Amino acid sequence: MDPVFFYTFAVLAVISAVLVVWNPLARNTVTNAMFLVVTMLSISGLFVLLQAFFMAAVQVIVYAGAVMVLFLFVIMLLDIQAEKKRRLRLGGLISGISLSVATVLIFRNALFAEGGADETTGSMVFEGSTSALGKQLFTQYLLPFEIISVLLLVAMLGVILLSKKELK
Amino acid sequence: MTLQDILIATAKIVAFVGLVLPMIAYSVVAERRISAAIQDRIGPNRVGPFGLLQPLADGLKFLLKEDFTPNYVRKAYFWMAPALTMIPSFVVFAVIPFGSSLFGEKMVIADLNVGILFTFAIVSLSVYGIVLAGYASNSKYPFLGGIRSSAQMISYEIAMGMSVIPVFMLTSDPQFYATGLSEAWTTFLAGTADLNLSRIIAYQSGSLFDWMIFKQPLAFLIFLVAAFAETNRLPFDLPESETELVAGYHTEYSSMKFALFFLGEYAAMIAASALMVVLFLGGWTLPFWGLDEPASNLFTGLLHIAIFIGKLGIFMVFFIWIRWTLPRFRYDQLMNLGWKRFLPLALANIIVTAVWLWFRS
Amino acid sequence: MAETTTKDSSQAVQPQVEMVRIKINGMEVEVPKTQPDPITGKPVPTTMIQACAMHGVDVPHYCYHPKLPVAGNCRMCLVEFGMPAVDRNRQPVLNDDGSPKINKMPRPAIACATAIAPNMEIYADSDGSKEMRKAVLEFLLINHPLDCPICDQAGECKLQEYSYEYGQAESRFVEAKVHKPKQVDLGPRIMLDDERCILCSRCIRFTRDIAGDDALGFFNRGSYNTLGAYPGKSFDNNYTLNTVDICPVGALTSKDFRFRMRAWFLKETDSVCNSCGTGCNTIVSSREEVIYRQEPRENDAVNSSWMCDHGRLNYKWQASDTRLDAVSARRGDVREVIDWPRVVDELSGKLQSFAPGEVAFIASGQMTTEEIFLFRRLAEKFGGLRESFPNVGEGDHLLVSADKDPNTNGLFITGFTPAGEQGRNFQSIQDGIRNGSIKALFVIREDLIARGMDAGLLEDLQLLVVSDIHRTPTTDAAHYILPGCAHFEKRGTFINVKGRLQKFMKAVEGPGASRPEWEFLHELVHQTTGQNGFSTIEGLFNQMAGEIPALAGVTWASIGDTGRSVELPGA
Amino acid sequence: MIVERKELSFLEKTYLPGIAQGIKITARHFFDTVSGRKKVTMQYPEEKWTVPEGYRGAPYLVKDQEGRTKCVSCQLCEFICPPKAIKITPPGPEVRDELGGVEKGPEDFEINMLRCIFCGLCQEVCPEEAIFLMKDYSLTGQSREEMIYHKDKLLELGGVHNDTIMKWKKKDEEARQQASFH
Amino acid sequence: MPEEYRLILKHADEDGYTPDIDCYMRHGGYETLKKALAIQPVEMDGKQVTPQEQIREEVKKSGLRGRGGAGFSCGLKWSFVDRRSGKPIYLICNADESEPGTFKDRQIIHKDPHQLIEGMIISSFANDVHLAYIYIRGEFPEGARILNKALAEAREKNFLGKNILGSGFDLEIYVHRGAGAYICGEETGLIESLEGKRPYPRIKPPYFPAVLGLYMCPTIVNNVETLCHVKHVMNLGAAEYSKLGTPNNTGTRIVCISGHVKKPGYYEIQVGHATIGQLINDFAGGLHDGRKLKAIIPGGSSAKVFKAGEKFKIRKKDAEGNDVEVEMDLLDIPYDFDTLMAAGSMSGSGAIIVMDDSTDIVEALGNISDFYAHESCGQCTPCREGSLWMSKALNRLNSGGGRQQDADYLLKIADNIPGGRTICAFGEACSWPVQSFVRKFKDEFEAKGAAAEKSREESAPQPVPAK
Amino acid sequence: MEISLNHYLVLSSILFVIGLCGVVIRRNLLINFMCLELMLNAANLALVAVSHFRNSGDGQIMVFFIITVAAAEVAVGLAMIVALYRRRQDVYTDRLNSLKL
Amino acid sequence: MTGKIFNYEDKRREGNHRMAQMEDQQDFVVPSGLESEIDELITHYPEKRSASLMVLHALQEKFGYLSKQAIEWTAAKLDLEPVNIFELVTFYPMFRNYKVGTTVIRVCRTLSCALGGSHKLHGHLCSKLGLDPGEKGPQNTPDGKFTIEFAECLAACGTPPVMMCNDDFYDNVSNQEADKIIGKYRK
Repeated sequence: MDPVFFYTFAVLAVISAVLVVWNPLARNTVTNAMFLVVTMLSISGLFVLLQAFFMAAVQVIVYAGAVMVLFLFVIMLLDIQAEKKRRLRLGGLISGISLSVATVLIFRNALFAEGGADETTGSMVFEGSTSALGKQLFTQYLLPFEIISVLLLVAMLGVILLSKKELK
Repeated sequence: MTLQDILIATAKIVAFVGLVLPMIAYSVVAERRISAAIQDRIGPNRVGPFGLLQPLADGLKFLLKEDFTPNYVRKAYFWMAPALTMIPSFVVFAVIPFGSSLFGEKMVIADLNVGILFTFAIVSLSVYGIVLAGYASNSKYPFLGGIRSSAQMISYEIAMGMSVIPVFMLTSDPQFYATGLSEAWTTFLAGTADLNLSRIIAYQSGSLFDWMIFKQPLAFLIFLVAAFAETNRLPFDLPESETELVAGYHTEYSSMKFALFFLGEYAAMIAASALMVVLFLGGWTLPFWGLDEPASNLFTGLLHIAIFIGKLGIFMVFFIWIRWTLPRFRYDQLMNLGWKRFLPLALANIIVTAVWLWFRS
Repeated sequence: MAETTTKDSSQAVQPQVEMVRIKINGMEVEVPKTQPDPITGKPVPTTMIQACAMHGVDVPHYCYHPKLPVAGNCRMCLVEFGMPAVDRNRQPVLNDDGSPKINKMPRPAIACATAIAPNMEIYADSDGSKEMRKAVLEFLLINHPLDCPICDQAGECKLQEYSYEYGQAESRFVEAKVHKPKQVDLGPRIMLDDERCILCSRCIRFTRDIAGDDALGFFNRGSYNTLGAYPGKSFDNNYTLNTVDICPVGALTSKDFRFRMRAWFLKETDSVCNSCGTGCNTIVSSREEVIYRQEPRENDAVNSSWMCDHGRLNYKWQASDTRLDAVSARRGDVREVIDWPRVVDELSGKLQSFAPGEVAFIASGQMTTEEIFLFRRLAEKFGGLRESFPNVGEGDHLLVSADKDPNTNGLFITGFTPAGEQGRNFQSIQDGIRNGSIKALFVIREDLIARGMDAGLLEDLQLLVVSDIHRTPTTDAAHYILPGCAHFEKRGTFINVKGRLQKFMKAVEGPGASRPEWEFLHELVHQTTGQNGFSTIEGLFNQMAGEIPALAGVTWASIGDTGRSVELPGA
Repeated sequence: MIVERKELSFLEKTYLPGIAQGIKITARHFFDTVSGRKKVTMQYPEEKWTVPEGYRGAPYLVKDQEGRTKCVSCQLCEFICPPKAIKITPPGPEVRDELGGVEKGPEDFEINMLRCIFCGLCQEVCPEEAIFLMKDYSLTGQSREEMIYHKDKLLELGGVHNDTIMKWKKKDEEARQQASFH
Repeated sequence: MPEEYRLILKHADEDGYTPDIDCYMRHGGYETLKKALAIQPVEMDGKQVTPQEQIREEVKKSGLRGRGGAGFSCGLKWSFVDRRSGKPIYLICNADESEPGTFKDRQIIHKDPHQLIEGMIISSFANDVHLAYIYIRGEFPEGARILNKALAEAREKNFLGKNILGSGFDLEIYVHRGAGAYICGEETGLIESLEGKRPYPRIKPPYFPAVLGLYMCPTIVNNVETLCHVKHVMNLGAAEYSKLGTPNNTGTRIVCISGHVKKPGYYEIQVGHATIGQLINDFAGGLHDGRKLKAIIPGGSSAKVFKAGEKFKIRKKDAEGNDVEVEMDLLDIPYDFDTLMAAGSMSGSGAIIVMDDSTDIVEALGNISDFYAHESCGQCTPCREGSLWMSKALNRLNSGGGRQQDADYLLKIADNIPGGRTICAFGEACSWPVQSFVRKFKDEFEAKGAAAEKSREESAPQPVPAK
Repeated sequence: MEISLNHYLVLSSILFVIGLCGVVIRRNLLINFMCLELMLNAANLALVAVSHFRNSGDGQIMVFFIITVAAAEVAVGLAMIVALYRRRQDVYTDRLNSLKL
Repeated sequence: MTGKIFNYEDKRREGNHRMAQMEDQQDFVVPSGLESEIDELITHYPEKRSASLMVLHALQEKFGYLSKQAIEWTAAKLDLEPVNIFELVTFYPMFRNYKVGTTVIRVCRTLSCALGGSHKLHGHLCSKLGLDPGEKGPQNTPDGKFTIEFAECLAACGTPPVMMCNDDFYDNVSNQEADKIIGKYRK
């Protein structure tokens, strides 16, 4: 079953990712966001395939359920109209393509180099058990966890400050 | 996964949907009758004995009404939105244990280890239906409804999630598993992990005061209120408030599409009630007559399902009752309540529980 | 105010006036040192209130009126002000930074009568000024009956407006009010309520200094002062209703408008009076397609702020029973009501069946310039005789012109009838009908029988097309009746006796099937000549302006609200 | 007017007692109805509903103690009326004696009861206190025309309003004390 | 005790002195005129100084101040006259003596009319006036007759008419009678009245009489007493005249004392040489027996009232010319222009009204207020409405309808009228008494209001005045 | 065919490149931002896959942190976009070309 | 001095409200002597209008009051509108557009005289003539011989109370003296 699901999710993810970036049918930012949701959900599905149930759930809750809703909220709040058809910037296009090619080259080296990551079977020892994850998080990674929490606090303060009517 | 698994799962799904759909239908009737009684009226009593066939008539009406799509709506989203509203409510049921076991099968469609996370993941998706309905209608009231609901849902999801953490902190208590469980339960729970919902029921079996509602009353309260907010029920029905937004996000909908919203809302209510039953009211157990053990025969199995439905009914009635009792919140009050009251309270609850557990160990 | 006068010609003639720098509410501005006197036109020092008005600062006032001599009695426009300080040797005292030192004057001044001086500072919005306004308003209101619900002025009453803006909410007055006569019948058109009168004397000054009929006065003394006319003498000149306009409160009311409609319901439309060649600018107030009143609109180049009573009340015919409201064709003895497309079809066909010169065209000075222009085109196409009649009556020294048609110059300027040739072709047309050389007649807004044509002569015609707005003996004889629109019911332009081109707007809908003349004339021209015209009044006007040398360069938009002067042929 | 709000106690701030009280009330109604203790129907029209204080029924015109129409045709109600249900025909310029010292009264006063939304703005805006929302709620008629109430009908339904202002009387007396003009 | 110094009224009360011209000429009348007409042009600083300019200079130097009410320098007033416009200049003698408490002009006109006429002729000569009017109150029909007769006599003797005394100077003087309007005492109101219109005072600016007066021509308006003084200035010479009185308050003036004194009447004193106390107690014989002083109005009813026993801190120049502050009792205040001004009131038309302790001060103010409400011309808003309002409020207070807050109520009304908010000084005239009476006798006003409130309460249910 | 780690890594890099292209090419700030999220997700996918195949929890923990950071970033970023929009009524990068906003 | 010295029941102003009631004087004829006198008066002024007060004085002296005809005659004489003259007549309290008795008694009511007892004098005169002492406006005796009214200051404040009978002035009027004066005019 796995390959079927993998390819289904992978194709779905790639297609909708492309549609996020460039959608020939609709020039509507909401559509872009909705396809990003589909990508997120596909990735979540892939997480399930990878036995990372907790991550899958968090992926859905945080990305699909919160982040993207926030995006939608902002899009609707700012009343962003459908984009006009605009000519692509030549410079942007060139730099985009060259950057992509460069990245692909870099990755190619990493992926297909000798002794690359070609494991096929992960053992089931670390089977994504939530409690195991939690233990590791709160012991080995406690410091980063706390730092992250501070980061969240800072972000929260920043957002409150930013969204005040008058920046003085 | 074997074919048999699939067949069993399908059977469960069919059975469950067969159970839930009439429940939805009759909760609508119940809502109408109860509201009528509260307002000194009679309510629908013409179709069938005591108006019991009313849902049939309603359904027929929905099916036969003209499905009107206004001009200038964003068609794709307009069609998608009702479905997106209904689907998550139904999907949540997948992880809810609505009975102990029948014929040796656990009465839960998918006995996930991350059951509660699953429900939250799904619930968090249910906002899309409403937001997209608001966006797709291309009309100001639905739009406002959509905006309101997205903010409201994100806000209360957090409080809701936080409120159940202490519950799981308690159920994950190693001491409990070391001593407290009977053999029947141990076998029943075999292969499940911490966040599995059946474990919660197991934890609550025993005496009445093992129920989470008594152990975590604050968590229950927050969860209850958040459930009201998540299902857009009064007093938190700001996305659809008739008086200001003319029914909000589904203003422009009619016929079956409207019915889907309706179904979605009631399904969500039932799902929320079911969750509360599982999390706080001991699920399908009762603390006497040995009903707090997984069923060993068909009769108890069925009885457990009946108990579950009974408990669920209490919450449904409560949902309905509250609707006709409390006035609608103002938007800022709603946000204040979510962010400034419930979130700190839930956090405090976590800390208190943690401290208590730490002292006990 | 003064700056609303037309910018184009009148400004250029005036000699350059010295500018004075003053400060109004702390804002430094430049104002001309002198202003023309409203009555004599001689330059007199600019007053504070004029300076403030030029820079958009509204100083509340009751007795002051820009077109009347200054009385200075209401004390509403009292303002605090400052003057540059001078030392013993009359030399200006300077601040440390070299600017002149300004001393705030201990006593306020009335802005309407105090001339500006260099470096003066006017504190029109200071607390002190506002306090004085409040006090004056209180004094004005203590004996005011406060019967706004009854008063016709409510909604456009200065006392209400300023009370709202500057007054206090509560009355301290606990004594009995002074009661004065109410519902005093001053004259045939004016009703006076003395209790409402705030004794600003605007009306007295207007009748004395502008209308030249010293009919109004104050009687008694002190708080018992009462406005009135001499007992037994009626206040009845041709300009009485202007006193109603300038009355800041509801003391003087127009009997015509009294208790007929509240001001706030009325829709105001810019229009032009059609009663004589002066072409006073007016505001037509209507509600739900009913005209309730006509008031003058300020235009210094034409009528200042005034208007004669006759012209003002000359709107009732618009809603009269004799208005034509159906297109009809006479077939034998039967009159058949038909619709516009059909009548245009039939007419263009019939007109084209005549040989050149067999159709005569009679226009009127009541038509708009655009209509005359189109009518001339039609006439040129059929090469027939053209005629219009002079309409002469009595004029006066102020506004009433002897020419009773609003657009005689339109006839001249479009070349429909050359200047001085009105009425000359009438005899030839009659002769032509008699001897059969004229077989058809197209008449607009003219009653030929009243002009002396024999009714039997009209019977001889093969085709008589009459467009009018009222039923007349001529329309009765017509083969085709085309109901036209009054100028209240359409847009267009008039050119007054002094050659001022002015446009008017549509206030109400015409009755029934009536239609602006230019619309069906345009269709007729289109069908008979094949020329394409414009189907909007703007386009039509601009096209006409392109063809008539006197209007060269004028566009509909550039006419403006107050019109513009055009060169008259032969002038 | 400033209403002093009393400080809530902690318990009150949780709103739980309030909610419980609300539930109690609705529960009482529920059980009363379900148990049949309370009759749900009323034998209308024999039996009539007692209209509560402050009920906003149909607007009618009132007269003062001397039988004069209080309305002076200021048309503010016509202006404010949200559904444009009021239409007043002003009296025109003629001085009328039949008004009894009132300078101006309506020639006709129409309220289209089919349009009226019983909002009470006309009553609130009336400077003469001449129009009041009465307690009538069952307005019936067989045609649309019948539901347009005219001046006479409105005055008859409104009756005499016993206020203490007596504006016209006071005006008369004051004027008579100082001098007579009539 | 200072003596009376009679200059104007020198012969007035003499036995056998009659108002006819012969009697006047016997007492040296018209000599000054002859002297003035005979003045020759002189050369000064290389400029030709005409006789007219010399007279004007003389009047200016004498420091003569107007005796009508404002105390404005007469010479200065004359210097403002627009002499370049080419329009005729008019002189008007303001004999519209209406300020309650004042009765000096009546004496002058009745007893010595030629003195006025001579003063007018000199003033007219000095100002190139060829047409002058005496605006006399309508209530003085006798005075008008006397003046007309005197004018006829003067005309006969060629003191008036064409080519007066061969000097080539033409002058005609006419009597114009008013008809009972206080406001005609205001110079622009007087001018309007003389033009045959309602005497509405004119707005100043732009209508200053010295520039745009009678018939829009330059006009001089002077009080009767002032014009009489002109004669004496010319008679005595400026230097001699200015020795009378005190510096800056030169000459003599007629003080009219009325009210609760034993010998009310007019007394001519050198300005500033007698104190108020001396005037009341010594000249007027003091108060009636057993009565105590309560209040004094020092300059006609429009002046601010003084309360008995008031003390004032007054800045004045001492002998070395330094500013010093002196504390003075009310009765020690010298009766001149400046000190009274410094004490917060004014000498006005020179009329002292004395009120003893039998006076109900509220009723007295009611009386004054009634007067002003009746006399307000009604042209400009604050005075027209305010004067009647105050009068109505006081009438209500006096007839038992008062309220305790009426004192403040009155003050609030009165404070909104003066201070340049009205066209003429009548606004001040009607509000000053109210302001000063209420401020200084507030307790009496409040007591009256409170008593009325109390009695109303007791006799309830009488309606309280509607609020 | 078995799905190997490489499959996931290839998929992840494809998604990453798509996201990168989007950031570079698109000029709508919101879309740029979404593409950033896409890139983060691609990275997450790689990490989870590695974690799965290498049999350790570290990758998932990393993902957990990334998700947290991403959430914070989105909140701040969107707030900034909203603030920017309030000032400029615009979300297009090429038009936001003055340093002083 | 006892009791109230002022009387505030002021209805004096009622006279002011008689503006619309103009006396008609059908037999109004200006004698030629008076007319020439008036013509002479007019020459005193550069502008005719100025003479209006003097003309009105002259007419009132002759007729006792100013009727409608008098006002219109004056206006015509001075080339004015009647309203201009009527404005003056209603402004000046000395002009009367209503009929009065042959003797008009005017008692000063202003402060000095009020302090000196003018209200007492007025009351005495009224009761003597059978009129209402509380009334302050003009009152005519039924026989038409006397009119009594209050006036504002007569400028003889030093000798209160004062009064005028027609053009004659009396000061320091005691009650006895008042009786004598009335007697004198009754003849």
